[in-house]
Amino acid sequence: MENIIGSQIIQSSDDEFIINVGPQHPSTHGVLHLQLKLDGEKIVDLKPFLGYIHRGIEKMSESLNYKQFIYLTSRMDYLSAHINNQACCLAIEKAIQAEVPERARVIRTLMAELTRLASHQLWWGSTGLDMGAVSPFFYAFREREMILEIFEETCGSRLTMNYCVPGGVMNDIHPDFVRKVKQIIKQFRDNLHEYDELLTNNPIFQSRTIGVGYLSREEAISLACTGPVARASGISCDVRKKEPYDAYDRVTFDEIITTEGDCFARYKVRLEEMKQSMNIIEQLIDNIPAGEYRTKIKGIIKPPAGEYYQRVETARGELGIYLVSDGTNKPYRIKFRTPNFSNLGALKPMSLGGKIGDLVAIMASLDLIIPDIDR
Amino acid sequence: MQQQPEAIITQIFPDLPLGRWAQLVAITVKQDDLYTVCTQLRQHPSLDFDMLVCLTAVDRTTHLEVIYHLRSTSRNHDLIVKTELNEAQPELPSMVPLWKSAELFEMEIYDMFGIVFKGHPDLRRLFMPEDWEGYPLRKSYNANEVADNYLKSHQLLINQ
Amino acid sequence: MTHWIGEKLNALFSPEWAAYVGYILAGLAIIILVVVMAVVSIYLERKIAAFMQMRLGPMRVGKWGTLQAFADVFKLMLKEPLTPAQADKQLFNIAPYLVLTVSFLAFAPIAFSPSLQLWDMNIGVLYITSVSSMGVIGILMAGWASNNKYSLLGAMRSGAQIVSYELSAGIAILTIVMMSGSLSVSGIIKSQADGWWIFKGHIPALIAFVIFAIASTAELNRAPFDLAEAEQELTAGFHTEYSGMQFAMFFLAEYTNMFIVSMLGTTLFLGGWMPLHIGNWDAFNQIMDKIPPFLWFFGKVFISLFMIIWFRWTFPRLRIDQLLKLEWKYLLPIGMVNLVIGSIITWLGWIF
Amino acid sequence: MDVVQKHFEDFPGEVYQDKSGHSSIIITQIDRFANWARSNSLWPLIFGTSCCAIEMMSAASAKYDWSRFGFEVARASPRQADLIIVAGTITLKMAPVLKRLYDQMPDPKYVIAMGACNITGGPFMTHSYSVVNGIDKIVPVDVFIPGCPPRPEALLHGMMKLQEKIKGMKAYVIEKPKK
Repeated sequence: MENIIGSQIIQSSDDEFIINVGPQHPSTHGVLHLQLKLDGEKIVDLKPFLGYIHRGIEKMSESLNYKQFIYLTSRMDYLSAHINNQACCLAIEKAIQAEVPERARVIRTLMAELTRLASHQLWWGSTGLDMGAVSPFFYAFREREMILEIFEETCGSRLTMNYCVPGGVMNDIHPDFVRKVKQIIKQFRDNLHEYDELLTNNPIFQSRTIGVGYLSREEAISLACTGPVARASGISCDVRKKEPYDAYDRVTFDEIITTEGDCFARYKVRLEEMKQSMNIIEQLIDNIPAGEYRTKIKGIIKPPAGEYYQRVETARGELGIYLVSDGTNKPYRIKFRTPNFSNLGALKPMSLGGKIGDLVAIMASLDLIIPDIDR
Repeated sequence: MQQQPEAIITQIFPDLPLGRWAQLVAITVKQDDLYTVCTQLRQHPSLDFDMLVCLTAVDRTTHLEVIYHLRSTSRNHDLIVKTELNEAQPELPSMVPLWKSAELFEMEIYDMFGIVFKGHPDLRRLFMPEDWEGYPLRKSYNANEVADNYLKSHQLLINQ
Repeated sequence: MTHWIGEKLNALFSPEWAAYVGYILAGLAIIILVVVMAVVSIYLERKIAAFMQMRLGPMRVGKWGTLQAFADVFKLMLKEPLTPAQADKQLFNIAPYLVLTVSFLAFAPIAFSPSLQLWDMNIGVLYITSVSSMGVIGILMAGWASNNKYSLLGAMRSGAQIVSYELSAGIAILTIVMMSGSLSVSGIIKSQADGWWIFKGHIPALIAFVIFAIASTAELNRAPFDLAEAEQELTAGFHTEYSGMQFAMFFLAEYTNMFIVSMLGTTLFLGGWMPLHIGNWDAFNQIMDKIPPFLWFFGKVFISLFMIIWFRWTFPRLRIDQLLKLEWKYLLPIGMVNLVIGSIITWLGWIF
Repeated sequence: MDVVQKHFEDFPGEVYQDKSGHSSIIITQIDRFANWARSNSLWPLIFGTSCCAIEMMSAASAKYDWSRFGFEVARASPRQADLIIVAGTITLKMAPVLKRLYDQMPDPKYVIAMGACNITGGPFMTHSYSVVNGIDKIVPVDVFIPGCPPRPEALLHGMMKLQEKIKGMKAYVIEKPKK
């Protein structure tokens, strides 16, 4: 039992100090294990050790049929569970050329934007928690619980909703779904000023995040960062704009791009994205087209042999699905290109030279979900 | 919308077979001149593929197929570079000098398929424990009741 | 009340025996007072934190969750005391007791009410500051002895923090001692008979009060300066390896230090047990005198306690270099300038 | 003296009993007091690996608020925690870490297996090569909470069941050290 945790010790000269920001650590929000080589408080070297939550979803999908493996993806990035399922359903619909009714497209987009809102709220709460301010965590959960109530009413479960089905959505929306969503959006817009008062305008928070963890545009591109992390460094990579899927071509919203590229820029980008998501929801909520919510896909899905690629914008970046099928009812090979996996690569260049306090601030601004990295 | 870089590719690489991989333009490159093609794709002004979006491998039982998905943020087009490797001794040059994101991708492919990337700064098993034998994503790998004898062999069971 | 006990003792024992028994009784009274106040403040902190975060806090244990603190303390007593294998056994076990005894010592000169003061020494304030600065040794000992990298980092951080904030706290205390002219606690309180120092000393006293508030919260390792046991960065800082009763000692010491700091602040700035007198409104002053002095004292203490708890649940945490920069580049110079202004004002006699 | 026995009828789980099964008035009163203190201040260890950790956070948030029962102080170091809520899948690489954390915790310690992944491996039970099918193979579990992820109310119900179990236990168990 001696080499249990990442026993490969980096060769350290005498005055360097190696500590494990271990698998069980409050600030990693999951089981990310970083081995830091410290010189006093300054970080000299950082080595990630992954795999503590690697469940082999890609190998499992090869022995499950097309209707079953979709719901494993909501256990990958559980904060944008619906968006992952939506991506899989889109890929399968592209493979078998199924026609999805308009009503299903709009409902899926609405649910995707609500998931993004809930995920950004939880990120905002845990950023405050990592910086030591405990109270914002509870204010973030106040709105998030309302959104989860809506999910529970329509899809039956709060977090891993399994609401998407190839060909549309599992069942129609709850009768007072529209009323509740409007009520939440109005209430959240009133409370949004609290978010600014609690953290954004807080001088200690600003001094901890402005200028900390700078990621230049070229470095972000070469590290293949996507999502708010990349948009804070000036790359325009929003899949909803580049390749609009479902009902995104019908709504107008702007992609928030800033060029500072430090922790505070990533914070501001996500706050603005919350406002944009609310715009999208408001544009769609009033004109949900009537009609079927799902086209019946009978029997076993057997897409023709070949390769299919679908990419989608989750709350943390671009999720790409590479589906290789050999004509049977089980996928031959599935590859999930997850946003957190490449965003994790950006952690090292940003935190070298910084202090442990900065490492915590950078990890909070990267908003990593570890099961999304390990799959 | 994404433009398709077919015209420029055929003009720069006339001899490479051009194909389609999931509606994306794909070129198939042999194993040994992969690195030269990639550096050209990276540095050529009119191509400028500056982002390696994803690195995938598919075990086609007869051979291993490795797929590089490249994207140019300035030109806004995508390209797939495909290579075939025989299963005996899968070797590939590491793309870390061209794209930094290759580091994590290649560690994962090494861990899952056993493809060794020469010149990689820190090639180790990323997801599986250090002392794990076998490469899980190979078709020949049998995934059942592997977990129980791992626990038994590492004295982790409660009654041991 | 103390005189009544004095006669009973003299009647029972010979004079010097009576003195010994008197001291033991006084010591016991202080310990009971501290334990009761610690339990009350644990309950207070959890309830205040809960109401600040829109939730209820402990409700199920006593009538309104009142017995929650007792349950915590007794559970900690019944835990298995662990000592890590390669830890430095002696240092590891002494550290919590050192931190606790140091914080108990500082209770001697504090005047709860005109008659209730343990030992009215004439260098009261100097005694308190010097005793409370020994707490650092206990923390460093705990950090070093538990042979754990996180606790060593936490101890180094808290050592740097407490030592540097002693300075500006001492300077803030100095300005008031200079204005009141005497070091003894009862002397300072008497000098505030016609008005509390925070009003009488106008600008320099106010600046000194702000510096004292910041510096003392930093000295307690609490609120925006709680880098020593920063949960998010180094699991639980210097008391990572402590469990059961030893961890309860650190917990108790932290709350006792909170009391000492708030009592010191009340004695120096808010006039100890002096009632609030406003100029010549005699009727108002008479009513104020009706409230017994120790109620005045504990009222002020609990107000400053509420302030310290309020800091903790609203501010994010500073980084170690910002923390030290704040002390050495801002608090110290302002404190020095304030000292000079205070001395000129007292020399010219412009105090109310 | 069935003060202790009467309490167990409604509790389904097995409860530790000393051989003779009866205890005198004083011992049972001390037991009751010790168990009252232990059950009302269970400090959970921060140990969330995947989706169940989010539902644990919701249980800690203002709406479900487990601080009403006294679980509020979530400690980061195993030395000060006396309850470990295993929230999320435990894989092979994580199993030794969980076992070491469990050993580092001082007695009396309790384990709650939250979520289907910890009871039987949940959605990853078959076809997965790196998931421990049920953590009761590694650490002794007190309360199992099914669900994927279980609702915050289910977690609170599980914790209340654990409190009942603690109230039924014998406070001072002198175990002969295992050879």
